[in-house]
Amino acid sequence: MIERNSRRIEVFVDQPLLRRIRDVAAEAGVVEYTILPTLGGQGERGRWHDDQVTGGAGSKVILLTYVSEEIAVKFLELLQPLMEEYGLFVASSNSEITYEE
Amino acid sequence: MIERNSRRIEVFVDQPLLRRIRDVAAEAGVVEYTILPTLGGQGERGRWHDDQVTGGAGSKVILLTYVSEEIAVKFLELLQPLMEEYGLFVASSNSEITYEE
Amino acid sequence: MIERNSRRIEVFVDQPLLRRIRDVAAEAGVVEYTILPTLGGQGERGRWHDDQVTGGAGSKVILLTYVSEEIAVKFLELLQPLMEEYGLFVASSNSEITYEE
Amino acid sequence: MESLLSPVILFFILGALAAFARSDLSFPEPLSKTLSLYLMCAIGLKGGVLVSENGFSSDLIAASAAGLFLSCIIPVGAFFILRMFAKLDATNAAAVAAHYGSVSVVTFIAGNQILTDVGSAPAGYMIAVLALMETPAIIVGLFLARRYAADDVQQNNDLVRETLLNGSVVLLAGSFFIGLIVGKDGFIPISPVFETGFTGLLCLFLLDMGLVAARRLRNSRTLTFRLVFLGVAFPVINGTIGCLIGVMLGLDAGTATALGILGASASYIAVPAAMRLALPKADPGLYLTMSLAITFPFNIMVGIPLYYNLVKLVV
Amino acid sequence: MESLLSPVILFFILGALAAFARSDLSFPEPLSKTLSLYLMCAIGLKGGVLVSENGFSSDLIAASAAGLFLSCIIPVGAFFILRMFAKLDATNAAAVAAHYGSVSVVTFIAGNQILTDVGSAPAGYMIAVLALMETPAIIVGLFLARRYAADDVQQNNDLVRETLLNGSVVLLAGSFFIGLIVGKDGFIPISPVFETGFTGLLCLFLLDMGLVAARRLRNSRTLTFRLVFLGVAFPVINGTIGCLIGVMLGLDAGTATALGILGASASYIAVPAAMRLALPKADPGLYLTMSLAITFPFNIMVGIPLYYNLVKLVV
Amino acid sequence: MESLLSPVILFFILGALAAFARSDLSFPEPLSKTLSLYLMCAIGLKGGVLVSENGFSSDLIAASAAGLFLSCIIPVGAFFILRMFAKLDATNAAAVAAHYGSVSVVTFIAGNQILTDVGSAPAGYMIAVLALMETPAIIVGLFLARRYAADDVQQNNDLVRETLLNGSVVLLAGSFFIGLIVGKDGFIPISPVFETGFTGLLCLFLLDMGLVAARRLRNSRTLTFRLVFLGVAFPVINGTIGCLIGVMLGLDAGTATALGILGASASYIAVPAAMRLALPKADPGLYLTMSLAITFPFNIMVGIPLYYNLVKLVV
Ligand SMILES: Nc1ncnc2c1ncn2[C@@H]1O[C@H](COP(=O)(O)O)[C@@H](O)[C@H]1O
Ligand SMILES: Nc1ncnc2c1ncn2[C@@H]1O[C@H](COP(=O)(O)O)[C@@H](O)[C@H]1O
Ligand SMILES: Nc1ncnc2c1ncn2[C@@H]1O[C@H](COP(=O)(O)O)[C@@H](O)[C@H]1O
Ligand code: NA
Ligand code: NA
Ligand code: NA
Repeated sequence: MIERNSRRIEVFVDQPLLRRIRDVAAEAGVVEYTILPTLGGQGERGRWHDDQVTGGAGSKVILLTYVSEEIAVKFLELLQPLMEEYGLFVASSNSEITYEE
Repeated sequence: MIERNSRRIEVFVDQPLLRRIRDVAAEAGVVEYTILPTLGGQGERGRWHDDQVTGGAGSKVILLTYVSEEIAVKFLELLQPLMEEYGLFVASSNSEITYEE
Repeated sequence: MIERNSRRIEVFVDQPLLRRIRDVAAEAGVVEYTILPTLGGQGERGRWHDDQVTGGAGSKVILLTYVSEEIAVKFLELLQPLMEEYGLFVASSNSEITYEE
Repeated sequence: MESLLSPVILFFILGALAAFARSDLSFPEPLSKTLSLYLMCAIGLKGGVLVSENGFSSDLIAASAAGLFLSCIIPVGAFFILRMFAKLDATNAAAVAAHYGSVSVVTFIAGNQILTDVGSAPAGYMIAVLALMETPAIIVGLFLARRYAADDVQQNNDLVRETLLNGSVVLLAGSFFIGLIVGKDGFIPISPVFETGFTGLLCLFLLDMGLVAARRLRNSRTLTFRLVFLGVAFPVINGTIGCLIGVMLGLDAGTATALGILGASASYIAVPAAMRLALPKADPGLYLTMSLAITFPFNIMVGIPLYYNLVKLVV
Repeated sequence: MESLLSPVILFFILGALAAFARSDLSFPEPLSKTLSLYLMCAIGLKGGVLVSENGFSSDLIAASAAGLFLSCIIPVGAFFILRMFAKLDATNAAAVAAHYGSVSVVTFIAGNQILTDVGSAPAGYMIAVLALMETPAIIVGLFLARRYAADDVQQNNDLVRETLLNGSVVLLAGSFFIGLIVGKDGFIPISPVFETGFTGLLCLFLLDMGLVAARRLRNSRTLTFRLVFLGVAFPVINGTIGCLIGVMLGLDAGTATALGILGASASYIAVPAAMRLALPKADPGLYLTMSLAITFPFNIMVGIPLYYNLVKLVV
Repeated sequence: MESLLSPVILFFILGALAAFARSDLSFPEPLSKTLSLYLMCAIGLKGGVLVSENGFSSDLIAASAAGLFLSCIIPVGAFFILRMFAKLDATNAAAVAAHYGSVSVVTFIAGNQILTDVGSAPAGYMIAVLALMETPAIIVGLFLARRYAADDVQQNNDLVRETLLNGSVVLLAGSFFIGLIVGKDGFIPISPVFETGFTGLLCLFLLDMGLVAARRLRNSRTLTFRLVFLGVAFPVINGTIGCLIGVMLGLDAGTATALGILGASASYIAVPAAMRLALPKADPGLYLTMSLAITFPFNIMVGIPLYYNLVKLVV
């Protein structure tokens, strides 16, 4: 069993903007990720509830990825100019991923 | 790019009780959070499966929030009296959130 | 308020194989876990999107569990032979869970 | 017992068998909720339209009074039996008791279907009685808990409001009023969805209920033999009382049976959600399993024909 | 105003009341999306079948030209009013303006229903006009943003493609073509789902819309009095213009009213998604609330009968 | 090839075009699963009702035997072709082969629809044959894997049970039995949902299948030219064999074609789930793409009319 240190990054993004984030991720070398659903939430811009009648404009998803420290830095840097514009919320933490020997 | 240390808190709560947890969160100064869905699980009180025929009484959601250490302590303290009564499961970990400069 | 250190383990697994992972978890002494949904993702084996027309064969769920260090080691060890075969993705990190006094 | 061979019941049995055999058959949760919302809309509309046609009668008032009486008295009886016979603590006893005082919309619908099939369709106003009986038992249950397990009750003033505004209560009552307003003519354009499709969609819902009930039974950890016994005894007792009151009030056979069914049925939508809020220490595994996995199947498969035959015997 | 008593509108009101009273009634999101997809398919098919029967007429071309004209001119007017009267910055003004230039499929459907009920069914080709009017306003909105808030526009070449291929646009146009190809006979086997069930499912969707609109209004933080005022003034102005153009073109009363409704309605599906992509700095809380929580209810409950009476007055 | 212009096929094409054009049109997953459950219920009921009317005939037994024979023999042939021609390893070859031995419920439904339209409705018992053919190929596939890639097979005793209790198998067979029990009269009250609505809902499902198939094709990484070739060659060969056997058994044209369609179709529900469990090392991207994104569209758009014309030629 091999354990490798990695960064766990969560990007909270509006559904229609996910494509853009995927492009940025690809550019940063993030090739593995998983998309998670959300039900609602609250932030500076008020409380929201995923209603799915507005073509996704009012729905958020989470792009979750485990990447090396190096790629993490690159990804966060590339995300930076979009953070405010897209209203992204981005969090990261340390984590270990496990491989078969 | 500014990185700020923060606590990542997950509260696993039955759907009808979410309102109460939201009130507690507001009291503790938690103003930003996201609600995540679950499909099922297992715990001391047995295995469950989200079936949605019981008005949500048998469904759990996760309230996920990233907050400062200070607010985290307050939130966990306020949650404490409810933990056993509501059958909450609460976990927290260290994390960094990223801001535009 | 008691805080106990624990390991947060996420196992990304194809829906039909979840039963097997649950068996392995039980064997390792994991008695509490929650199953989370996903919407899609990308990995070595390409991009996927949960479509639910294929009896779940193309859908992933996440088994999320908070366990003691000891059980974590056992669980990861038991998962190891299945990792490649089942195409699992497994990540773990440090975390604290909170109990009422 | 020909009713056991109706598609509605057969789909319920199919679901239960699939779950007991550990098949991986399952309904997506949003579908369960959709069917549940649909059935409440449809039955509410139907009741409203029927009452708009037949007007408010003295029978309506008598049946409503009887329904309210039942939903207040049943929890009290159930509470003490649960305390003494099943040895539940006061909080859990109050929570379970509230479920039996309230009603199950789908049990009522299935009963309505079966009674209509045998030519004894209940009066339309029974749907108003159904709506009336959803919440009072919750108040009684809370009163019992406050009286006998004072420190366990949430001191939350929003509680009554939240209970009265429970989604299922609002939808049932709201659809009833819409039916009342639009009447038979206004209902015509929407009847293909809310009337013609009703039985078929009820089949799908009961297939899901079979799955859910059987899975819940299999995974239950807190069920004792005495609780299972009460899960059958309560509907029989309450159903009998309901039927007899109905007959005494001079209601026709179908309507009296419907009152029996309301008495016999236990809530599994509005009350569990309210109890989770008001009595969070009560174990949902307990009340949901009793109401959904024991009493519901019993009523669907045995109770309804039983109550009807009882009424026939007495009338 | 008898239309207020149709089940469709009553369900909308029920949903809104439930949300204002803070009931926990809610629709599972996949159901909302399903109903939305269904309505677009059904209306698209209907339009295609109608046009396949009646052929392409000069009226179709006139109405299409008028629709395109409206969807290009409305955003320009709205933009400057939003800038000056409501003091919005250029990006937000452009985003909101684009919504009013585009159309709301469900408002059109509700109008169609009401007009058909009063015996003035609009011509089938108006559904083609509806499809035509979905996207041009987006282009105009982006042009305005580029002109007055240059640095805020995403420099992404995929944008027009993504907008034209928005799911709702593709589904509406695609179903229209399928209706055109299969014609009346080919439509028969699928009409139980897409025609007979239409009004009933529309009720369910409007119940959900009532919930969503009222919740959005309650949680809104950015709404000023002036914006609320414009959320009512825009549909009145644009609806009047649309009706008058329709009458001038010699369209029948129903069809002219339909053109007014298209002018008056504001998009809440295709345009929000496009604006989120193209003008991410614009506040979705702003444009969604105006279009969904103010203009939509206004049109459904007041606007549609208003425009129709206006046309009747003029004709 | 008039069938290409039926709404069912046109919606499939619309879905595929939308996905190829990278439209963001998508169905909520629970809707896909709901439609899939619905179609299985509906076709199962239909088969049961038809058999309850016509009784068990010797044709039923002959066709069942032929179906079982096909579902055992096809995977063996496919396995060696996949090994030798497409150079797949034994595990992947066995997994793919099992898919072609089993059947696709929706392909059968579409075929049934088309054959009924041209006046050659297959016999009702073919739905029993469909149910019978779902699982044997899985056993054969596992046998092949065990024989030629021994260490790759999961040594799990639950496997056969899990396969036989796969949700889709249980639902299809269960609905068939319910149809058998309730018969024509019992089916009447639920026919608005399970019969009248069938074609319309099939359209929606095929719209989704078009999206899913085309997206899968676009994202596929493992597809070689030889595999694509086999994805077309397999249905043609197996369909031809099925049709010829059907004709030899003296079945009528529609029924013989249906047997051909069952032979030609490849599973994409029960078998993928079973293979993921039993042969986890096999690549789901491979078998799902071949069955869902190549063979399914081929059968729907080209295969079905082809097999029918073949039978017509021979009879
Ligand atoms: N600190 C946080 N923790 C969890 N979720 C957050 C946090 N901040 C923002 N979010 C999510 O991101 C959404 C948008 O945030 P905002 O831009 O602040 O309105 C919120 O509604 C939440 O769903
Ligand atoms: N250690 C844990 N890890 C993950 N989920 C948990 C854990 N403990 C509890 N849960 C979740 O919380 C639910 C209630 O837990 P319990 O009160 O122990 O039955 C469980 O069914 C799980 O879904
Ligand atoms: N590093 C990662 N971060 C997040 N999700 C991952 C990661 N690696 C794999 N996954 C998920 O697991 C799936 C299968 O991975 P793979 O076997 O590499 O194709 C991917 O499609 C992702 O959904
Ligand atoms: Na009762
Ligand atoms: Na407009
Ligand atoms: Na086959």
